[in-house]
Amino acid sequence: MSDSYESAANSNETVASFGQPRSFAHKVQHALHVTPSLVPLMVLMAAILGFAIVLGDKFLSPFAMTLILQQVQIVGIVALAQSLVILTAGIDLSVGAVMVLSSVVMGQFTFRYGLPPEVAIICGLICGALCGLISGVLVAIIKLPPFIVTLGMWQVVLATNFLYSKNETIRSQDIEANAAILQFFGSRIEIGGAIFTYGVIFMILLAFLLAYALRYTAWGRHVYAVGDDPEAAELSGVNVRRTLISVYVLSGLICAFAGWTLIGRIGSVSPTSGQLSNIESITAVVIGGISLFGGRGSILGTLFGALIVGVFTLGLRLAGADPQWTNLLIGMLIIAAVAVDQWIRKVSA
Amino acid sequence: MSDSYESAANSNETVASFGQPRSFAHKVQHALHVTPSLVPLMVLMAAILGFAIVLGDKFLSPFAMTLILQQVQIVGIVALAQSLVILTAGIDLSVGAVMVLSSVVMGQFTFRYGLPPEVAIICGLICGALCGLISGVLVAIIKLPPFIVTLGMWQVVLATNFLYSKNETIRSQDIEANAAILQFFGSRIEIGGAIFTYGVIFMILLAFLLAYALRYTAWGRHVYAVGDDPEAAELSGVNVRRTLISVYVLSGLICAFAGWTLIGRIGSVSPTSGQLSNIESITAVVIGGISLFGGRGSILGTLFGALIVGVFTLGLRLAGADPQWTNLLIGMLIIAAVAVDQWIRKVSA
Amino acid sequence: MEPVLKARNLVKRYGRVTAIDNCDFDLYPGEILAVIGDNGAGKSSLIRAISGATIPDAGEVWLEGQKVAFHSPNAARSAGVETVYQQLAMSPALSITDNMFMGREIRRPGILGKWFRMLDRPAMQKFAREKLSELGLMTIQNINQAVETLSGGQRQGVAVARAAAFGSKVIILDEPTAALGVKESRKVLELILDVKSRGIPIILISHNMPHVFELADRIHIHRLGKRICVVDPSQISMSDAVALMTGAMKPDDIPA
Amino acid sequence: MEPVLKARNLVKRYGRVTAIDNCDFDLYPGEILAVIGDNGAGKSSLIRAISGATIPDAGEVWLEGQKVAFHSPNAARSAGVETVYQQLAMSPALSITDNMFMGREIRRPGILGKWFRMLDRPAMQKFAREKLSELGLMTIQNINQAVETLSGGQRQGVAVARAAAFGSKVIILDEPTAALGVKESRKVLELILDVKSRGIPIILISHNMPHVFELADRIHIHRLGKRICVVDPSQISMSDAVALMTGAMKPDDIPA
Amino acid sequence: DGHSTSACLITKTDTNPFFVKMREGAVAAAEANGVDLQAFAGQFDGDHETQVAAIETCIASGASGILLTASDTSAITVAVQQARDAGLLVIALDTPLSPADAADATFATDNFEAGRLIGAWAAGQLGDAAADAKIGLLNINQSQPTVGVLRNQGFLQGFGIELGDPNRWGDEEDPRIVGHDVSNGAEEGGRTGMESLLAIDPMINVVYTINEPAAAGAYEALKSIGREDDVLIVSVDGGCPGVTNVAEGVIGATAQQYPLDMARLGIEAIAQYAKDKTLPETSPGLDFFNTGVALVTDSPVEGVPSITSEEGLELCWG
Ligand SMILES: Nc1ncnc2c1ncn2[C@@H]1O[C@H](COP(=O)(O)OP(=O)(O)OP(=O)(O)O)[C@@H](O)[C@H]1O
Ligand SMILES: Nc1ncnc2c1ncn2[C@@H]1O[C@H](COP(=O)(O)OP(=O)(O)OP(=O)(O)O)[C@@H](O)[C@H]1O
Ligand SMILES: [Mg+2]
Ligand SMILES: [Mg+2]
Repeated sequence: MSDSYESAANSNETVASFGQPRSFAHKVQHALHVTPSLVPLMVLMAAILGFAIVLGDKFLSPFAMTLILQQVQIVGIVALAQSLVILTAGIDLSVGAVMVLSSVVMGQFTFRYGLPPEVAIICGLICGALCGLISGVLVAIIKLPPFIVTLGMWQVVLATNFLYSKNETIRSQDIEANAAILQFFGSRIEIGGAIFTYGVIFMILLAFLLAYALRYTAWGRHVYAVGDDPEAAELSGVNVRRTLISVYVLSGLICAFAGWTLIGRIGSVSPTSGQLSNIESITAVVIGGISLFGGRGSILGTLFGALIVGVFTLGLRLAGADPQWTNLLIGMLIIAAVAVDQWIRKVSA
Repeated sequence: MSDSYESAANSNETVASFGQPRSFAHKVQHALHVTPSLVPLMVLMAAILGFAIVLGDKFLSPFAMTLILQQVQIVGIVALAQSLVILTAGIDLSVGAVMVLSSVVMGQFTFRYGLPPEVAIICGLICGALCGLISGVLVAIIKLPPFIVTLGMWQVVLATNFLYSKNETIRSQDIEANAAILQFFGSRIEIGGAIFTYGVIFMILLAFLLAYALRYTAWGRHVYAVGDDPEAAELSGVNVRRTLISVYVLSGLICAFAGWTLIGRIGSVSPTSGQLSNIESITAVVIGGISLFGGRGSILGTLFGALIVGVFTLGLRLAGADPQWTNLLIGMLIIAAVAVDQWIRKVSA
Repeated sequence: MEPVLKARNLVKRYGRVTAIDNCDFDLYPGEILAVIGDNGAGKSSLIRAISGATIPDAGEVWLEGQKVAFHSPNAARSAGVETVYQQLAMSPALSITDNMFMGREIRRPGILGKWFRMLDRPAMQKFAREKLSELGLMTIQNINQAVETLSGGQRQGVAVARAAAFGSKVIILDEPTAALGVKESRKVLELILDVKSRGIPIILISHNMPHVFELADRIHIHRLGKRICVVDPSQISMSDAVALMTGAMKPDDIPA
Repeated sequence: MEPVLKARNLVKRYGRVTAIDNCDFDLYPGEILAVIGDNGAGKSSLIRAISGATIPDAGEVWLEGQKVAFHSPNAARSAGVETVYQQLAMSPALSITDNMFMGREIRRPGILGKWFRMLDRPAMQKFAREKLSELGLMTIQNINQAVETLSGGQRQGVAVARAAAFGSKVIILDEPTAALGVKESRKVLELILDVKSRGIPIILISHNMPHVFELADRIHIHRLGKRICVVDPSQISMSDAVALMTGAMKPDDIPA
Repeated sequence: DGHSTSACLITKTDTNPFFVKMREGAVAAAEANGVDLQAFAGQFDGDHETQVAAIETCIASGASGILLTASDTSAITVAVQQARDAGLLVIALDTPLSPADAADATFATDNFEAGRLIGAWAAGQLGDAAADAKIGLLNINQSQPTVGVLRNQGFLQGFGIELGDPNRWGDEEDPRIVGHDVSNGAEEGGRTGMESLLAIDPMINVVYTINEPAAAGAYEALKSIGREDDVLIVSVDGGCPGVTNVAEGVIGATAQQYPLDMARLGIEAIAQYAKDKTLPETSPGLDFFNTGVALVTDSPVEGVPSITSEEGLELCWG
């Protein structure tokens, strides 16, 4: 009997389609919706435009524009690492500490043990990746919450950093004379008044590289899947452990590169750097539109997020705001930027 | 036809039951599983025992034991506020800033405007609740992510605090002479060598009050439901907005009480207090076993979490560990405590 | 006769998808109205729009002749419209009792309830156990078990029991038997008839044609986001109903 | 004949609940084996244990005579055992194509694929579109649509299409038609027969007795965590099968 | 271990080299005087709550005395009083408490004087150009801890600028001030702060920095736009890298402090007190014992006493 009525179902094969063409505004909204990084990009543009109108040439000069890039390069690179972790629904509070420890390893291995700076740099990079590996194993295999793991790692790595470095700074002049390659990322290209350091270029290249990997490789899809729903990802054939560990190791490695870039930026190797990097990088990631619950957002958004903070910081300082007022306004702008973002998403949904 | 076989289903009504009695160990594990706060309690007991064996009387004295309570009281109260927010799958980075601003309002309203201290205290409490209300509205109605909202609020409130207080500390001697009620929570009861301040007692009472409310009132069940799955909660009849706003307002109010307690503890009103409260309170909450993803855990666990950190801090210091080594060890212990917790949960699941 | 629940020209768009496309809807007193349609036809969207779970872009809804606009499921619920959604709307970590009484908890009598707002757990548990027994969900071992430890079918049963227990004007069931076993399905069908005998009208969405034809007084056939016709199950064959809902037959072609 | 998939004495406990209680299981080459049982009988737990989604507390599993112990669904998958789980196992934010190829993506030929590990999106999309068309899931408008925007039935269809496309030794379907409409259910049933005709054995869990009796070569009846008997659908009535699975009849009482 | 006397050292942080060296000095002095030493520190500059907890812990551990560099000079006084009531000798190092007599004794640098010295030196160095100097100031952080305020305001007064409220920076009206920014006392913040100041006015020619790491960061920022040779950078601290930077012309002048002396004197005082309850003396005319501050520069200015970088290197601390 079941066949008698069910067979009726087969008699029609018309393709159902009840979408209809929408207005231009809707198309824009749809574009924003499918390309989430457009939203922070627009906020960034609006911010630049706003400050340009108020401050004029002082702000719109190639010098000031590229200065913003230089000021965000460290946070930008670290925020890229942070993005990867946050995409897997994790969070990495240890990024700043790992960055500093790696830079200290690069410096101390050169100056304390007399290793060739190239070797010391490789040791520093390994050190960063190793820190990431520890976090990754704790998160992926022992299944501890990432917040706690990296909170612990933050304390551990930072303390190690202070104990190992003996709180000693290696001076810029010494580095310049004996191990200039440590300052590699501080080298610069000038075009007109615009100044691009290698660090800035590295940040931008890295952002595009990661955007490519996340979008066009299987690994990238797995990162999103793990962040979206780890159980579903596991059931549908993703090696969740391996994906998570690779993300943390890569994040540690990127932080180590940030440490190298840091030496280029401040000239010296200082164990007290980067203490706010964790919160600043998370800010950039979230302003960039990546969900803290994982699995949603684009890594280019992070770059824009970091730049938004940089534009506001410099813009407000140029407008003569006192640092405390700057903080107050940045706080409000963080909320406002995300509110705008949310609003656009809602309209376009 | 459908009835012909389906009716067979009705012919048997035996109650299926294939659970079987388990061993004593399993019962313990089951108890741990259904009462999640037992796990941090056990970690706490183990820590106390460990230090007692190593340090002897120096640690096990009533003075040292109650000293731990005094040292964790501020973080403990703030962590209770934090717990509420985290149970709704949020996070509150602004707790420390709200606490300090409230205490500054209490102090400055008394000394700058000459209000009666009781009135100033009420103003301070309102100030805290108001900060919570702003966060709550932004989270519940504009639906912004709590991390970003409170990150912004943190900056805004902290900057307001510095601007409004003009970075001035109100001295303890002045408060004692003119507005002793501000130091109310610093009053103490001595029993033997044990010293209990009113602040400590307040912390403990508050913990039990909140535990009651979460477990035995409809509001408490709604808080859990919202944290578990806000959409499901909304569909099954919870007013998600109202619940969320009430949680943030209450959290702000508790932070304001923490601010009042802070005056009792340090004697003076200092705008630089509480800058680490956010991270310390989150640590306590997570060590206490509340899930950062919301909806799971018990608020008494938070109290134990705060005490675990307090015990380790004091114990390690008394054992003569250098501060950086202490940080390092606490970092490892954070991870270890959660690993143990996770392990017990796994075995008992 | 005046419909208990009436909707006109409802529209809901998701981006480029029009999930409800100028849809009309009528539910009459005391009847069981089945809604059938292909996957993705927009049946769930329709009942979400009616019950306040989503707010339609356009259109109007009347409950017992009064125009209503539910802005939350809770509003619909207090107006007596109880819904079991397709994605079940349970808080996994909470117990069965907590879930059943979510949003309408019973407080202790006297001071404890009034001043300390204490819940009356024993009363709630008793009620929950009774309702589950009525549905024959006796394999549930412990009424205080977290919902996440139940099997898919058991959860479905709890949701249906909740709706049946509290619905006063309209009960909406979106595929209530989809995950249920033979025995449990039967119990749900009996429960539906029981509710009907209490005079409460029911909207039943189901893909199970024998069930639909067994229970329904009228069948609302949904296709491409709108109601294409309403048929009487005693006047039409299952094959024709299926043909209508898949578009193989036009409503005009229904043999009189 | 040697079973393709064999399990002996499987045990799985969740706290105080014994979800699988010394269960045995056999699947023979080329057959459709239906598994039926009450809600909560432990059917899903059984196939989760077999397919690596949970690790049983005790017991052994053989695939084509080789002892296996899958520690992850991926391990089972690479051994050719493809499963559609009851809770669908999809990444909501990713597209249909991404979900179908999760864990076995196709890379571009040449340097792009080898060195830059670039995915071959066009090839994957083409394949996905074909498979969905075979299932008649044409209402899906865009193959790059996020899975979260699909209706429940559409998701089910995508999951089944994935399993059918990739399973090489055993395909396990846990209530594949539960959320499906009449038309889509029919498509799935046809697909199951199609897979069977390719010689791949199938395990089908379903509460829909007519479907079970139509398709199954043998029926494994599950009750209280264990297999109580295996019956031949041509030798037993639906009523008896239901009576067995609800415990109203003992296996010994089966009329010969 | 085994010593009868024990003492605590509580510093603002244990990451700033200044306090690290202070601790090393204290450890050495404790060794020499047969005292057990426990070291504590706040988590960041301004963190007085951790310091309160540290004082309580010291009382609990039965120490005879506490050496304290207070993060909040008035907020800490209640805890200090508690320690003194429990019979401990409390000595403020580096930073006097408010009121100063809240501690039993104070061995400190006069931070205002340190600032005044570098301010006067900068003004002298510029000569007539000081009248239209463009000054950028890199402070520690937005919470304005006292030491930062004293150095900043001392510098401005030394330079000849009229102060607003001497308890806070940022309220001066003088047009020569381009702006105040924060550096967190580290290279990274120094560079970012300097860049921001330069963006406001690229022709800044005098830069005050809270400490030498911030000065090194500021120098990098100047170097990146090629102005490192025409800007005067002044700083405070006198750590070895800082003094080396003075010798190499990175920093124009720095005011050197003597943390090792402070620590040594403090430990000796506690040892003495434990022995016979005698309290240490104060410097004549001051309510604390001044451990001294010296201006280190290789281009001395008339009327501002200074030592050379060579002499400075012999006295430097880290
Ligand atoms: N939140 C949403 N966002 C985008 N599209 C949606 C959303 N919810 C539903 N849709 C789309 O609206 C259409 C109707 O979906 P709906 O769930 O109402 O169908 P249904 O008739 O209930 O199907 P089923 O029988 O499978 O449950 C589908 O094409 C679906 O993809
Ligand atoms: N993760 C888990 N934790 C605790 N108990 C569980 C878990 N998974 C399943 N169970 C329990 O194991 C028993 C068997 O569940 P299972 O899902 O296997 O049943 P089923 O036969 O598939 O039922 P249905 O037909 O409703 O899908 C149920 O009593 C269920 O409550
Ligand atoms: Mg539906
Ligand atoms: Mg199942």
